[in-house]
Amino acid sequence: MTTAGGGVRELSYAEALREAMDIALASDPRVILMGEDIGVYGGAFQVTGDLVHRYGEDRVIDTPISELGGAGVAIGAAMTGLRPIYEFQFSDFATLAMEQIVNQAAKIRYMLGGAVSVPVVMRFPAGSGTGAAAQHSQSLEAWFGHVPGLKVVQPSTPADAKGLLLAALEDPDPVLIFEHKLLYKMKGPVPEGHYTVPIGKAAIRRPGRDLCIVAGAIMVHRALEAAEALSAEGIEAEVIDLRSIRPIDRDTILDAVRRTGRLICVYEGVKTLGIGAEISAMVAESDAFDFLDAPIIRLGGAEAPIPYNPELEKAAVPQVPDIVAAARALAGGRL
Amino acid sequence: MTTAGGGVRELSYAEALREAMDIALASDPRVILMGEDIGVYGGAFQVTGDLVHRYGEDRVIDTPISELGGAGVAIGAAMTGLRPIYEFQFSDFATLAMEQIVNQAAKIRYMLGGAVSVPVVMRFPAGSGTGAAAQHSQSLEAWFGHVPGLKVVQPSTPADAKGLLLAALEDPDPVLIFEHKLLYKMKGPVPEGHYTVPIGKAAIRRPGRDLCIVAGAIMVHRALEAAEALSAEGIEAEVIDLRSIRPIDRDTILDAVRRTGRLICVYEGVKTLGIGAEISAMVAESDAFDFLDAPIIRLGGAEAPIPYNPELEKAAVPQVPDIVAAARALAGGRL
Amino acid sequence: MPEPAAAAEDNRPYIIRAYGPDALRGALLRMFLIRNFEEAAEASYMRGLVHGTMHLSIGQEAVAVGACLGLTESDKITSTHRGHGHCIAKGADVGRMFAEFFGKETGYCRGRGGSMHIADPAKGNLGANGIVGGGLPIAVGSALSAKRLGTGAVTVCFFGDGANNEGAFHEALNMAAIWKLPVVFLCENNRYGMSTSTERSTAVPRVALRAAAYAMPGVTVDGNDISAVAEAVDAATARGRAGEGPSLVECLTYRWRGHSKSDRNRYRSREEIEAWMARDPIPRFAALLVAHGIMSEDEVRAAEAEAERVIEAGLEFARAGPDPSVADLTRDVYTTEAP
Amino acid sequence: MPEPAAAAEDNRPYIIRAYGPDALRGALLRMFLIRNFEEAAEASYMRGLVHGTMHLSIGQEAVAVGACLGLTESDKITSTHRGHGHCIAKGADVGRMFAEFFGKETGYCRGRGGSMHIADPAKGNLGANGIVGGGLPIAVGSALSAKRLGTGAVTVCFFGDGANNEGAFHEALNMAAIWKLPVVFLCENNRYGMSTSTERSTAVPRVALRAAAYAMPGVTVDGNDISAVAEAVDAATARGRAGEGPSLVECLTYRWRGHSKSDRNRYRSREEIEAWMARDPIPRFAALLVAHGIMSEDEVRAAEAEAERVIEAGLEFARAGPDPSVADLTRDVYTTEAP
Ligand SMILES: Cc1ncc(C[n+]2csc(CCOP(=O)(O)OP(=O)(O)O)c2C)c(N)n1
Ligand SMILES: Cc1ncc(C[n+]2csc(CCOP(=O)(O)OP(=O)(O)O)c2C)c(N)n1
Ligand SMILES: [Mg+2]
Ligand SMILES: [Mg+2]
Repeated sequence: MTTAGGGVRELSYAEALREAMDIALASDPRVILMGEDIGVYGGAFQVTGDLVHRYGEDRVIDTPISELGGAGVAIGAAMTGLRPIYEFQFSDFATLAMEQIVNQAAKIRYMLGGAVSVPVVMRFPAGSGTGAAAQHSQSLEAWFGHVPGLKVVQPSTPADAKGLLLAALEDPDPVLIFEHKLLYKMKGPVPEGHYTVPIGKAAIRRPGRDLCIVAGAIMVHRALEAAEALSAEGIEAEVIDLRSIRPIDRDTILDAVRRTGRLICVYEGVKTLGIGAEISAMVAESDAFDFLDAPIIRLGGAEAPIPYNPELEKAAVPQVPDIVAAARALAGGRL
Repeated sequence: MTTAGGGVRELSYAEALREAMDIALASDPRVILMGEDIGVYGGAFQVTGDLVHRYGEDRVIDTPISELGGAGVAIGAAMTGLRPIYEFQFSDFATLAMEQIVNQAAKIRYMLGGAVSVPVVMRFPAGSGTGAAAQHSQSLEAWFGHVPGLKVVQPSTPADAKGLLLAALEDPDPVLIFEHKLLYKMKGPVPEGHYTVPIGKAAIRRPGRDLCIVAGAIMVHRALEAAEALSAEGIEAEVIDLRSIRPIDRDTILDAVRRTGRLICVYEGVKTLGIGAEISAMVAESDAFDFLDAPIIRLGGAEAPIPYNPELEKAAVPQVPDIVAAARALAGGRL
Repeated sequence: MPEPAAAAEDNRPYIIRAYGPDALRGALLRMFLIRNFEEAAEASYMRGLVHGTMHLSIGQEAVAVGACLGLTESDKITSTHRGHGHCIAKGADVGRMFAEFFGKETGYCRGRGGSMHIADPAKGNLGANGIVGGGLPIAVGSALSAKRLGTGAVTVCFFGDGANNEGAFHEALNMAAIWKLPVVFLCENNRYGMSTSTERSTAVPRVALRAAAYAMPGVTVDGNDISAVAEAVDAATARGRAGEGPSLVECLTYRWRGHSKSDRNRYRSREEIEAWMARDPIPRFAALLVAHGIMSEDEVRAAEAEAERVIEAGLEFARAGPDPSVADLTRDVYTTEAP
Repeated sequence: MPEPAAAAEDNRPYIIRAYGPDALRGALLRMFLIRNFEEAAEASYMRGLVHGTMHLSIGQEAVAVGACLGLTESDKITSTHRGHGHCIAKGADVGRMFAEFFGKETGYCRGRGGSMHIADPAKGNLGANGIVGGGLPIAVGSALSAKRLGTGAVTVCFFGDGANNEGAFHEALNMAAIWKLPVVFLCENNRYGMSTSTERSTAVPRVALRAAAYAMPGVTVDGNDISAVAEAVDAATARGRAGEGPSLVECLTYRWRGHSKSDRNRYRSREEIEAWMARDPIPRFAALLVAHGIMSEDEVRAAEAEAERVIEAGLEFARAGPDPSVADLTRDVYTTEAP
């Protein structure tokens, strides 16, 4: 983390993101924000907030409801000198813009032999837990992790949200930020001023000797809560915050597996072909394989669309007791 | 495989698909074909061929170049009594229709509590090897494998192509068929008449005791070729043709791993978060884990868009020598 | 379906000429039902009985009821995120709707869908949609089925002014036009897509002007005048049934409430909202019925009371329903895995 | 950029009035270059030197050259799968283009892109596109940059008649219109999207009619008449530079060859093809130049010969170039990993 500022305040995750955009808008005239209702409405999750009043409608641009076109405009602008930050109102609507994100943004630099870069930043409010049902609750980040040319991050704290967004803006290539809707109001310490959190580096949020839990976004907090409960039982779980999905921090994860011999991947996306599949496979094909004392457990989202009913909705993604139970089962053989 | 016909002929993969559609059009008035240039042009890969002349433009419908709308029309038609088969001209263009495929087709039944099914079939010419570069050569099937509500198959032989397409038509839910472009002209024995190949069942194409190679589509053929070469060296590789990506045939794969103790996953999609990630993770979390004598190897596509230059293009996806080398390294410890 | 047109010299409003007293009384009752339903849904939301968000159609009742008035049960509609009114207008049971909002097994979607996915396929409502514009191609597919299967059914596709800027709008209207399908694209233009006004989002002053890009008829009517809505939609459905293809009908209306429950109305003025509230479509239709001797003032009041009773009974039904079992989490993802 | 308009009584064709002799001679040379380039590319393809597929623009030269004639190097274009002509018209070096087709490290895309991704950002060509309609929003983004950064540049967005049914078309034109961006949507209407005629795919008889849906000017011109193309595009770019917003210019033209190398032309008649070949835009422009005394017949022949020489030299350059190294397979996926 490169820090330039002075003190540290408590900010919410949404405020931290807004502060990053504020710093960028103030310091770089090439930066613009684009998205649906990000102006006077302040964004569906109030992330852009009052920025339109400070920087004007020419720089905080309300787009029509045109996700494919909107993303494409941001990409075209990024190719020609601007630094757009495009907000999808919900990450689910990225389904409308996959063409521009995957065929254009991710590939243009390569297809053109390096002649052009596409420094676009896209923000995706993701995840379930708000009762918004199947079309407004998806966790689709795994799709983008499968696409060379993209970088994909998933901050779990306000400080990382700000630092990763500022890092994304400095990155010459397309960076996608998956923000979990349930985190927007979560508060945490955030350094003042400009700083970046490196894309591609995981963070060990809690050291532990018995097993290692790799999680991202909201699941980091559930894993930490589970680790507390497990600690009371004498099981010491290490918790790794993935932070970056593409590139993924192979070294930190493999090192933890070598140290603990047991791995649980916790993620909200659908279990099959979700982030945990990659983490597990990456470990299983590495030399860390030889250190594994037990199968690798994946706790992912259910094999179903996110249901509306709150009890079903909760059951559809990993919760703290699921993590505790899995860890107990996994550690069972050893302790 | 349920067979109703009599003899067996040699047909190409494209002909076998066409024969399946022919049988369906002839026997079920609800069946229609939709897609770009599938009428008098016969389809970009000549799969629909002359069907328009036999069934007319009302049933073999050339759509405008409107993938999102076209897929959505097929979905709406499937909800209201028709049995549409929608052809994407290249699977890459599915990026334009992810909204309808993923938010609508896959979820409508669930979101409506089971009140409506969506019996749509979609066909996707996929894969590289034709010099068509980054926007016409992708293997995106892993994305769809991540989506509950969809079924996803990937035939590797003409007989399977026909039988899986007919099975897809009988299925009350959306089925996506990923067809490899390099296979269209490949010939093989195809039973006459109507039969189905069950969705969700892998096929052991070659038994072997030393290691097991799980592959799909064109990679099955490369794996078989590699297995021949390995056999000459005394390494007996089992080759499993995945056939179905969602649902995946857990039993067949785990059984092979238990028998052989060594696994290689070969797939054309980008390695990270591709099909092999799921297969590897599925094994690593199962009881078959205890039978593993070596790390699980994944041979997937390069972490790059598919390049145009033919040598680079070849290097971007697994080839026979890559499989042979991986198998040798893997078996090395044991033989 | 509307009755045969009356003699030309009859200059009573269209709806009075075209529909009999029972149908007209039913239409008013449905408007009351929608209004009361939305108010009860809002109150339930405030009391924490409804999860998530919801989009209320208070003020827009004449569009939903006017558009569905001439439809039969075999006709289809596709609806939107703001779909409660459409669902009721197409004949849904409000008890099962509330049950859905309460996440109950007795709800239309067995608690899986909620407000944004409310549907009633048995009555021809193919479903609300959480994706703006998501229903547009689906409606065209439904019309394609009707044409191929020869059912004679027409599909009415509701969509908002905001949806008119989605690519799906363009692709759907074009395909419906080239294939001359029986579909009516019904734009509920309530001036805003969330916070963004049509002036700021849409290059033309009227959505109906875009019909020209598909060589289909496009009309703009007062969406708070149920007669005007019914007249335009009936003409469009007749055209569709006659094999002449799709139409675009734009209904100018207004939503009284915020976009969803989290809206702070920062993009419009109190005066604007009040001016539109003064143009309430329900008393306007009631007055028309009274003026033409279809109902008395007392009968109007009785209809309103009847609507209240139905809503109360619906709420009771909904509250009494069982919750889904968590064991059924993955049921109905696939047809074949259903019990 | 075109020269200041001449006196009103001058009734010579627009292009003669607006451009000086050097520019006009250059335009003819570029048309020859495109024609010869395409023929050489086709021959190379037949000889197996080009991998994959390719889409030739023979017959459409007047559109590419006419549209780019008034542009400066800081103006941008977005191109299509049928993009060789656009690339040459915007000033590309044919040697580097051939090198790209041959998959060489010396190609415009270092052999990674091929025909469908040919680009020349240094000259303002943001790239061909393998996705029909893919360049439309990108062009709008380019115009947004120009407006915000105050470069005064205009972006010409080439797209085909087939692309006009993509949702991206609708979204892009609408955004360009509401934000009054300096972009010219240039439709090359060659009557077919692959095998599908505009009559069968597009609900309106002329793509330019769709401009009305975005309240922007839309004109249809003879795309085989370079003067008509230049006149329409120059008016549209002037409008864009003046801050008045986008325009739609539709150029009616025809591709002589099949859609791609695998086309069997089953959807159109020999007669139709021949009728259009008789309307060859190149001799037509040459005749115009001769008639107005800009060039002699000999000079025209010399230009053609010059084009052939340039093409020959280009082929030679291309053949001599080195192949990329397989070790560089993942180079340039990311900027920061580049050596
Ligand atoms: C594809 C998509 N984009 C954005 C949204 C978020 N959203 C929900 S409703 C809405 C406004 C829709 O406006 P309009 O179509 O006019 O309908 P109204 O809400 O006015 O009834 C928006 C932006 C969405 N649900 N789907
Ligand atoms: C999104 C997408 N759909 C389909 C295709 C396949 N395709 C390539 S070119 C083409 C026809 C395009 O027609 P038009 O826009 O008129 O351009 P033309 O080829 O006539 O120059 C088609 C269908 C594609 N490349 N991209
Ligand atoms: Mg609206
Ligand atoms: Mg064309």
